[in-house]
Amino acid sequence: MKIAIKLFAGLRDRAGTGDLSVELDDGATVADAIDEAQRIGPRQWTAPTSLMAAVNNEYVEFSGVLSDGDELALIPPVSGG
Amino acid sequence: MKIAIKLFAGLRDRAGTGDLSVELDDGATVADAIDEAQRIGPRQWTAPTSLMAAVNNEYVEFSGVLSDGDELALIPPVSGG
Amino acid sequence: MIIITDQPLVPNTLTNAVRDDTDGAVITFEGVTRNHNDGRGVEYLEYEAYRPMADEKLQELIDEIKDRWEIDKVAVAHRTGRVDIGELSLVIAVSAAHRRPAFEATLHFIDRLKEVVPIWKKEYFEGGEVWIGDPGSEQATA
Amino acid sequence: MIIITDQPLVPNTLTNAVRDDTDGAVITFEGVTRNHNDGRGVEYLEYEAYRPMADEKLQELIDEIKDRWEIDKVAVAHRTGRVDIGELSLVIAVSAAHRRPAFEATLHFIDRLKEVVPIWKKEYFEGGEVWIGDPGSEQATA
Repeated sequence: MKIAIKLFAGLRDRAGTGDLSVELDDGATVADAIDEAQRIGPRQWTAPTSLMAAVNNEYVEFSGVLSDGDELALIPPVSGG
Repeated sequence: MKIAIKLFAGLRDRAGTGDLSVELDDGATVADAIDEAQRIGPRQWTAPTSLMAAVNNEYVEFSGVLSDGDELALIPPVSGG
Repeated sequence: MIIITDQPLVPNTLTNAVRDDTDGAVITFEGVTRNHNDGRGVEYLEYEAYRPMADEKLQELIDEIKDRWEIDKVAVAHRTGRVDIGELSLVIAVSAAHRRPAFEATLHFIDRLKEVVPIWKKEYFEGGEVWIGDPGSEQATA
Repeated sequence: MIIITDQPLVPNTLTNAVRDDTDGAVITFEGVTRNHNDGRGVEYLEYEAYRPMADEKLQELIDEIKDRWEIDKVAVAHRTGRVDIGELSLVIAVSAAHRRPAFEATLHFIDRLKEVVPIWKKEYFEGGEVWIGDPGSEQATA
Protein backbone atom coordinates (compact mmCIF):
# COMPACT_ATOMS: atom_id res chain seq x y z
CA MET A 1 0.00 0.00 0.00
CA LYS A 2 1.02 3.60 -0.52
CA ILE A 3 1.45 6.04 2.39
CA ALA A 4 2.09 9.78 2.00
CA ILE A 5 4.41 11.11 4.68
CA LYS A 6 4.74 14.77 5.63
CA LEU A 7 7.70 16.08 7.60
CA PHE A 8 7.81 19.39 9.43
CA ALA A 9 10.12 21.98 10.93
CA GLY A 10 13.51 20.65 12.04
CA LEU A 11 12.61 17.18 10.83
CA ARG A 12 12.00 18.43 7.30
CA ASP A 13 15.29 20.31 7.38
CA ARG A 14 17.14 17.15 8.42
CA ALA A 15 15.44 14.89 5.90
CA GLY A 16 15.85 17.40 3.11
CA THR A 17 12.18 17.14 2.10
CA GLY A 18 8.72 17.77 3.50
CA ASP A 19 7.00 15.06 1.46
CA LEU A 20 7.81 11.42 1.02
CA SER A 21 5.81 8.54 -0.37
CA VAL A 22 6.52 5.00 0.85
CA GLU A 23 5.33 1.59 -0.31
CA LEU A 24 4.52 -0.80 2.56
CA ASP A 25 3.03 -4.26 2.99
CA ASP A 26 -0.51 -4.53 4.29
CA GLY A 27 -0.55 -4.48 8.08
CA ALA A 28 2.42 -2.12 8.30
CA THR A 29 2.51 0.22 11.28
CA VAL A 30 3.45 3.84 11.78
CA ALA A 31 6.84 2.65 13.05
CA ASP A 32 7.36 0.68 9.83
CA ALA A 33 6.55 3.76 7.78
CA ILE A 34 9.03 5.86 9.75
CA ASP A 35 11.76 3.22 9.24
CA GLU A 36 11.09 3.16 5.52
CA ALA A 37 11.03 6.97 5.32
CA GLN A 38 14.43 7.14 7.00
CA ARG A 39 15.77 4.60 4.52
CA ILE A 40 14.64 6.40 1.38
CA GLY A 41 14.89 10.08 2.46
CA PRO A 42 17.17 12.26 0.31
CA ARG A 43 19.33 12.74 3.41
CA GLN A 44 20.08 10.47 6.33
CA TRP A 45 18.02 11.46 9.33
CA THR A 46 17.09 10.02 12.70
CA ALA A 47 13.66 10.28 14.28
CA PRO A 48 14.01 12.15 17.60
CA THR A 49 12.67 10.34 20.67
CA SER A 50 10.09 13.10 21.15
CA LEU A 51 8.61 12.55 17.68
CA MET A 52 4.83 12.31 17.45
CA ALA A 53 2.82 10.98 14.55
CA ALA A 54 -0.63 11.80 13.19
CA VAL A 55 -2.71 9.98 10.62
CA ASN A 56 -5.45 11.92 8.89
CA ASN A 57 -5.08 14.75 11.44
CA GLU A 58 -5.30 12.61 14.59
CA TYR A 59 -2.39 11.66 16.82
CA VAL A 60 -1.63 7.93 16.70
CA GLU A 61 0.64 5.47 18.49
CA PHE A 62 3.67 4.20 16.60
CA SER A 63 2.10 0.74 16.84
CA GLY A 64 -0.98 1.91 14.92
CA VAL A 65 -1.69 0.04 11.69
CA LEU A 66 -1.84 2.09 8.50
CA SER A 67 -4.31 1.87 5.62
CA ASP A 68 -3.69 2.45 1.95
CA GLY A 69 -3.91 6.17 1.13
CA ASP A 70 -3.25 7.40 4.68
CA GLU A 71 -1.44 10.67 5.18
CA LEU A 72 1.10 10.21 7.95
CA ALA A 73 2.46 13.41 9.52
CA LEU A 74 5.72 13.24 11.48
CA ILE A 75 5.53 15.90 14.13
CA PRO A 76 8.60 17.09 16.02
CA PRO A 77 8.01 18.99 19.31
CA VAL A 78 5.42 21.68 18.61
CA SER A 79 6.14 25.23 19.69
CA GLY A 80 3.27 27.47 18.66
CA GLY A 81 2.00 30.44 20.62
CA MET B 1 -11.05 70.10 66.56
CA LYS B 2 -12.92 69.95 63.27
CA ILE B 3 -13.17 66.75 61.18
CA ALA B 4 -14.67 66.57 57.69
CA ILE B 5 -16.53 63.33 57.09
CA LYS B 6 -17.39 61.91 53.69
CA LEU B 7 -20.03 59.23 53.24
CA PHE B 8 -20.41 57.06 50.14
CA ALA B 9 -22.82 54.82 48.27
CA GLY B 10 -25.50 53.18 50.42
CA LEU B 11 -24.19 54.95 53.49
CA ARG B 12 -24.70 58.36 51.92
CA ASP B 13 -28.19 57.35 50.88
CA ARG B 14 -29.04 56.32 54.44
CA ALA B 15 -27.52 59.39 56.07
CA GLY B 16 -29.09 61.73 53.56
CA THR B 17 -25.79 63.52 52.91
CA GLY B 18 -22.33 62.81 51.57
CA ASP B 19 -20.59 65.47 53.65
CA LEU B 20 -20.67 66.14 57.37
CA SER B 21 -18.49 68.24 59.59
CA VAL B 22 -18.11 67.32 63.27
CA GLU B 23 -16.53 69.09 66.23
CA LEU B 24 -14.59 66.75 68.51
CA ASP B 25 -12.36 67.05 71.56
CA ASP B 26 -8.64 66.58 71.09
CA GLY B 27 -7.70 62.88 71.24
CA ALA B 28 -10.98 61.75 69.68
CA THR B 29 -10.87 58.55 67.63
CA VAL B 30 -12.41 57.46 64.36
CA ALA B 31 -15.07 55.65 66.40
CA ASP B 32 -15.90 58.90 68.23
CA ALA B 33 -16.26 60.71 64.94
CA ILE B 34 -18.61 58.03 63.59
CA ASP B 35 -20.75 58.24 66.74
CA GLU B 36 -20.97 62.01 66.43
CA ALA B 37 -21.78 61.80 62.71
CA GLN B 38 -24.65 59.42 63.44
CA ARG B 39 -25.96 61.84 66.08
CA ILE B 40 -26.00 64.93 63.86
CA GLY B 41 -26.79 63.43 60.43
CA PRO B 42 -29.91 64.76 58.71
CA ARG B 43 -31.34 61.22 58.92
CA GLN B 44 -30.90 58.51 61.50
CA TRP B 45 -28.46 55.93 60.25
CA THR B 46 -26.47 53.01 61.63
CA ALA B 47 -22.93 52.17 60.69
CA PRO B 48 -22.88 48.66 59.16
CA THR B 49 -20.51 46.16 60.77
CA SER B 50 -18.56 45.92 57.50
CA LEU B 51 -17.81 49.65 57.48
CA MET B 52 -14.23 50.70 56.80
CA ALA B 53 -12.69 54.09 57.45
CA ALA B 54 -9.92 56.05 55.76
CA VAL B 55 -8.13 59.18 56.87
CA ASN B 56 -6.36 61.23 54.24
CA ASN B 57 -6.71 58.37 51.74
CA GLU B 58 -5.31 55.61 53.97
CA TYR B 59 -7.36 52.91 55.69
CA VAL B 60 -7.32 53.29 59.50
CA GLU B 61 -8.52 51.34 62.53
CA PHE B 62 -11.58 52.70 64.36
CA SER B 63 -9.30 53.19 67.38
CA GLY B 64 -7.09 55.58 65.39
CA VAL B 65 -6.75 59.08 66.84
CA LEU B 66 -7.78 61.98 64.61
CA SER B 67 -6.07 65.32 64.07
CA ASP B 68 -7.62 68.68 63.41
CA GLY B 69 -8.43 69.10 59.72
CA ASP B 70 -8.45 65.38 58.90
CA GLU B 71 -10.76 64.12 56.17
CA LEU B 72 -12.43 60.94 57.38
CA ALA B 73 -14.03 58.77 54.70
CA LEU B 74 -16.64 56.21 55.74
CA ILE B 75 -16.40 53.37 53.28
CA PRO B 76 -19.14 50.76 52.97
CA PRO B 77 -18.21 47.48 51.20
CA VAL B 78 -16.50 48.40 47.92
CA SER B 79 -17.70 46.79 44.70
CA GLY B 80 -15.70 48.14 41.79
CA GLY B 81 -14.71 46.19 38.73
CA MET C 1 -1.30 54.57 33.50
CA ILE C 2 -4.31 54.99 35.78
CA ILE C 3 -7.56 56.40 34.40
CA ILE C 4 -10.79 57.03 36.28
CA THR C 5 -13.30 58.63 33.95
CA ASP C 6 -17.00 59.00 33.24
CA GLN C 7 -16.30 58.57 29.53
CA PRO C 8 -16.38 55.24 27.63
CA LEU C 9 -13.21 53.20 28.09
CA VAL C 10 -10.99 52.44 25.11
CA PRO C 11 -9.10 49.17 25.73
CA ASN C 12 -6.59 49.69 22.92
CA THR C 13 -5.27 52.76 24.71
CA LEU C 14 -4.30 50.61 27.68
CA THR C 15 -3.06 47.63 25.70
CA ASN C 16 -0.83 49.83 23.59
CA ALA C 17 0.46 51.59 26.72
CA VAL C 18 1.91 48.35 28.14
CA ARG C 19 3.51 46.97 24.97
CA ASP C 20 7.27 46.67 24.97
CA ASP C 21 9.70 44.79 22.75
CA THR C 22 10.87 42.84 25.79
CA ASP C 23 7.40 41.37 26.40
CA GLY C 24 6.11 38.11 24.95
CA ALA C 25 2.69 38.24 26.64
CA VAL C 26 0.06 40.96 26.85
CA ILE C 27 -3.25 40.44 28.64
CA THR C 28 -6.16 42.81 28.37
CA PHE C 29 -9.04 42.21 30.75
CA GLU C 30 -12.39 43.92 30.33
CA GLY C 31 -15.08 44.03 33.00
CA VAL C 32 -18.41 44.49 31.24
CA THR C 33 -21.93 45.28 32.44
CA ARG C 34 -23.83 42.06 31.83
CA ASN C 35 -27.57 41.80 31.46
CA HIS C 36 -28.17 39.56 34.48
CA ASN C 37 -27.03 39.15 38.07
CA ASP C 38 -28.24 36.94 40.89
CA GLY C 39 -30.91 35.50 38.61
CA ARG C 40 -32.56 38.76 37.67
CA GLY C 41 -32.35 41.11 34.72
CA VAL C 42 -29.99 44.09 35.04
CA GLU C 43 -30.86 47.36 33.30
CA TYR C 44 -27.64 49.26 33.90
CA LEU C 45 -24.99 49.95 36.52
CA GLU C 46 -23.78 53.13 38.11
CA TYR C 47 -20.30 53.50 39.58
CA GLU C 48 -19.08 55.98 42.14
CA ALA C 49 -15.43 56.52 43.06
CA TYR C 50 -13.82 58.28 46.03
CA ARG C 51 -11.01 60.24 44.49
CA PRO C 52 -8.11 60.72 44.86
CA MET C 53 -8.06 57.73 47.23
CA ALA C 54 -9.20 55.39 44.44
CA ASP C 55 -6.28 56.55 42.24
CA GLU C 56 -3.84 56.04 45.11
CA LYS C 57 -5.11 52.55 45.87
CA LEU C 58 -4.92 51.55 42.21
CA GLN C 59 -1.31 52.72 42.17
CA GLU C 60 -0.62 50.65 45.32
CA LEU C 61 -2.09 47.58 43.63
CA ILE C 62 0.08 48.14 40.57
CA ASP C 63 3.12 48.33 42.86
CA GLU C 64 1.92 45.23 44.72
CA ILE C 65 1.68 43.01 41.64
CA LYS C 66 4.91 44.37 40.19
CA ASP C 67 6.66 43.43 43.44
CA ARG C 68 5.18 39.97 43.49
CA TRP C 69 5.28 38.81 39.88
CA GLU C 70 7.73 39.09 36.99
CA ILE C 71 5.64 41.48 34.96
CA ASP C 72 6.56 44.58 33.03
CA LYS C 73 3.89 47.29 32.68
CA VAL C 74 0.35 47.71 34.02
CA ALA C 75 -2.39 50.06 32.89
CA VAL C 76 -5.83 50.31 34.44
CA ALA C 77 -8.98 52.29 33.73
CA HIS C 78 -12.24 52.38 35.68
CA ARG C 79 -15.37 54.10 34.55
CA THR C 80 -17.72 56.06 36.80
CA GLY C 81 -21.34 57.05 36.34
CA ARG C 82 -23.85 55.09 34.31
CA VAL C 83 -22.51 52.04 32.45
CA ASP C 84 -24.99 50.36 30.13
CA ILE C 85 -25.21 46.66 29.25
CA GLY C 86 -22.24 45.64 27.10
CA GLU C 87 -20.22 48.71 28.08
CA LEU C 88 -16.92 48.46 29.93
CA SER C 89 -16.54 49.41 33.58
CA LEU C 90 -12.96 48.20 33.98
CA VAL C 91 -10.00 47.60 31.71
CA ILE C 92 -6.64 46.23 32.85
CA ALA C 93 -3.68 45.60 30.58
CA VAL C 94 -0.57 43.77 31.79
CA SER C 95 2.57 42.90 29.87
CA ALA C 96 5.29 40.43 30.79
CA ALA C 97 8.09 38.43 29.25
CA HIS C 98 6.12 35.24 29.97
CA ARG C 99 2.41 34.52 30.14
CA ARG C 100 1.92 32.80 33.51
CA PRO C 101 2.92 35.70 35.79
CA ALA C 102 0.85 38.02 33.60
CA PHE C 103 -2.26 35.87 34.16
CA GLU C 104 -1.71 35.46 37.89
CA ALA C 105 -0.97 39.13 38.45
CA THR C 106 -3.96 40.34 36.45
CA LEU C 107 -6.39 38.08 38.30
CA HIS C 108 -4.91 39.08 41.65
CA PHE C 109 -5.19 42.74 40.73
CA ILE C 110 -8.91 42.42 40.09
CA ASP C 111 -9.48 40.42 43.27
CA ARG C 112 -7.70 43.09 45.30
CA LEU C 113 -9.44 45.94 43.49
CA LYS C 114 -12.74 44.51 44.71
CA GLU C 115 -11.42 44.51 48.29
CA VAL C 116 -9.65 47.81 48.76
CA VAL C 117 -10.32 50.37 46.02
CA PRO C 118 -13.06 52.80 47.09
CA ILE C 119 -15.35 52.37 44.10
CA TRP C 120 -18.98 51.37 44.45
CA LYS C 121 -21.43 49.83 42.02
CA LYS C 122 -25.16 50.38 42.11
CA GLU C 123 -27.23 47.91 40.17
CA TYR C 124 -30.46 49.03 38.56
CA PHE C 125 -32.41 45.84 38.04
CA GLU C 126 -35.97 45.20 36.94
CA GLY C 127 -38.05 46.89 39.59
CA GLY C 128 -35.40 48.15 41.94
CA GLU C 129 -31.88 49.25 42.75
CA VAL C 130 -29.18 48.12 45.18
CA TRP C 131 -25.59 48.99 46.07
CA ILE C 132 -23.70 45.76 45.46
CA GLY C 133 -22.28 44.32 48.68
CA ASP C 134 -24.77 46.29 50.77
CA PRO C 135 -28.05 44.34 50.59
CA GLY C 136 -29.69 46.61 53.13
CA SER C 137 -29.56 49.39 50.53
CA GLU C 138 -32.01 47.64 48.20
CA GLN C 139 -35.11 49.56 47.34
CA ALA C 140 -37.90 49.36 44.80
CA THR C 141 -37.72 51.77 41.88
CA ALA C 142 -39.34 55.04 42.87
CA MET D 1 -13.68 31.72 15.26
CA ILE D 2 -10.40 30.11 14.29
CA ILE D 3 -7.95 31.99 12.09
CA ILE D 4 -4.58 30.79 10.84
CA THR D 5 -3.08 33.40 8.57
CA ASP D 6 0.18 34.83 7.30
CA GLN D 7 -1.26 38.35 7.67
CA PRO D 8 -0.90 40.58 10.77
CA LEU D 9 -3.39 39.67 13.52
CA VAL D 10 -6.04 42.17 14.60
CA PRO D 11 -6.96 41.53 18.26
CA ASN D 12 -10.13 43.64 18.16
CA THR D 13 -11.61 41.29 15.59
CA LEU D 14 -11.38 38.44 18.08
CA THR D 15 -12.38 40.42 21.16
CA ASN D 16 -15.47 41.74 19.40
CA ALA D 17 -16.35 38.25 18.18
CA VAL D 18 -16.69 36.91 21.74
CA ARG D 19 -18.65 39.80 23.28
CA ASP D 20 -22.16 39.03 24.46
CA ASP D 21 -24.57 40.87 26.74
CA THR D 22 -24.56 37.88 29.09
CA ASP D 23 -20.81 38.21 29.72
CA GLY D 24 -19.21 40.24 32.49
CA ALA D 25 -15.61 39.32 31.66
CA VAL D 26 -13.65 39.37 28.42
CA ILE D 27 -9.96 38.41 28.26
CA THR D 28 -7.78 39.03 25.25
CA PHE D 29 -4.36 37.42 25.31
CA GLU D 30 -1.64 38.34 22.84
CA GLY D 31 1.49 36.33 22.27
CA VAL D 32 4.14 38.69 20.95
CA THR D 33 7.59 38.21 19.43
CA ARG D 34 9.95 39.56 22.07
CA ASN D 35 13.47 40.75 21.43
CA HIS D 36 15.22 38.21 23.65
CA ASN D 37 15.06 34.52 24.52
CA ASP D 38 17.35 32.29 26.56
CA GLY D 39 19.63 35.22 27.21
CA ARG D 40 20.30 36.15 23.60
CA GLY D 41 18.89 38.71 21.20
CA VAL D 42 16.11 37.55 18.88
CA GLU D 43 15.83 39.06 15.38
CA TYR D 44 12.49 37.58 14.33
CA LEU D 45 10.46 34.37 14.42
CA GLU D 46 9.01 32.24 11.70
CA TYR D 47 5.97 30.01 12.27
CA GLU D 48 4.89 26.99 10.29
CA ALA D 49 1.52 25.25 10.68
CA TYR D 50 0.34 21.84 9.52
CA ARG D 51 -3.11 22.51 8.18
CA PRO D 52 -5.87 21.47 8.39
CA MET D 53 -4.75 19.50 11.46
CA ALA D 54 -3.83 22.71 13.31
CA ASP D 55 -7.34 24.10 12.73
CA GLU D 56 -8.89 20.85 13.97
CA LYS D 57 -6.75 20.76 17.10
CA LEU D 58 -7.57 24.39 17.89
CA GLN D 59 -11.26 23.52 17.60
CA GLU D 60 -10.75 20.55 19.94
CA LEU D 61 -9.09 22.83 22.48
CA ILE D 62 -11.98 25.28 22.26
CA ASP D 63 -14.37 22.39 22.92
CA GLU D 64 -12.14 21.18 25.76
CA ILE D 65 -12.15 24.46 27.68
CA LYS D 66 -15.86 25.01 27.02
CA ASP D 67 -16.57 21.61 28.53
CA ARG D 68 -14.41 22.25 31.55
CA TRP D 69 -15.09 25.87 32.48
CA GLU D 70 -18.14 28.11 32.62
CA ILE D 71 -17.15 30.26 29.69
CA ASP D 72 -19.14 31.61 26.78
CA LYS D 73 -17.26 32.22 23.52
CA VAL D 74 -13.69 31.62 22.36
CA ALA D 75 -11.86 33.05 19.36
CA VAL D 76 -8.28 32.25 18.42
CA ALA D 77 -5.88 33.40 15.71
CA HIS D 78 -2.34 32.21 14.99
CA ARG D 79 -0.01 33.77 12.52
CA THR D 80 2.33 31.88 10.21
CA GLY D 81 5.43 32.99 8.37
CA ARG D 82 7.77 35.70 9.58
CA VAL D 83 6.71 37.58 12.73
CA ASP D 84 8.89 40.54 13.64
CA ILE D 85 9.67 41.87 17.14
CA GLY D 86 6.55 43.41 18.69
CA GLU D 87 4.22 41.68 16.24
CA LEU D 88 1.58 39.22 17.37
CA SER D 89 1.89 35.49 16.75
CA LEU D 90 -1.17 34.45 18.78
CA VAL D 91 -4.39 36.10 19.92
CA ILE D 92 -7.01 34.41 22.09
CA ALA D 93 -10.22 36.05 23.25
CA VAL D 94 -12.49 34.41 25.82
CA SER D 95 -15.76 35.70 27.28
CA ALA D 96 -17.58 34.49 30.39
CA ALA D 97 -20.16 35.62 32.90
CA HIS D 98 -17.43 35.69 35.58
CA ARG D 99 -13.73 36.40 35.41
CA ARG D 100 -12.11 33.44 37.17
CA PRO D 101 -13.14 30.68 34.74
CA ALA D 102 -12.19 32.98 31.86
CA PHE D 103 -8.65 33.35 33.24
CA GLU D 104 -8.21 29.66 34.00
CA ALA D 105 -9.59 28.56 30.65
CA THR D 106 -7.45 31.00 28.66
CA LEU D 107 -4.24 29.97 30.39
CA HIS D 108 -5.08 26.29 29.97
CA PHE D 109 -5.81 26.86 26.29
CA ILE D 110 -2.35 28.30 25.69
CA ASP D 111 -0.64 25.55 27.70
CA ARG D 112 -2.42 22.91 25.64
CA LEU D 113 -1.79 24.72 22.37
CA LYS D 114 1.92 24.41 23.06
CA GLU D 115 1.49 20.66 23.58
CA VAL D 116 -0.77 19.44 20.80
CA VAL D 117 -1.31 21.96 18.01
CA PRO D 118 1.03 21.26 15.08
CA ILE D 119 2.59 24.68 14.78
CA TRP D 120 6.32 25.26 14.93
CA LYS D 121 8.40 28.29 15.71
CA LYS D 122 11.84 28.96 14.29
CA GLU D 123 13.88 31.55 16.11
CA TYR D 124 16.34 33.68 14.16
CA PHE D 125 18.75 34.97 16.77
CA GLU D 126 21.98 36.87 16.50
CA GLY D 127 24.22 34.56 14.54
CA GLY D 128 21.98 31.56 14.08
CA GLU D 129 18.61 29.91 13.88
CA VAL D 130 16.86 27.10 15.74
CA TRP D 131 13.50 25.35 15.78
CA ILE D 132 12.24 25.91 19.34
CA GLY D 133 11.94 22.64 21.28
CA ASP D 134 14.38 20.92 18.90
CA PRO D 135 17.85 22.02 20.01
CA GLY D 136 19.54 19.65 17.56
CA SER D 137 18.20 21.84 14.75
CA GLU D 138 20.35 24.82 15.74
CA GLN D 139 22.71 26.11 13.09
CA ALA D 140 24.78 29.19 12.50
CA THR D 141 23.42 31.71 10.04
CA ALA D 142 24.47 30.70 6.55
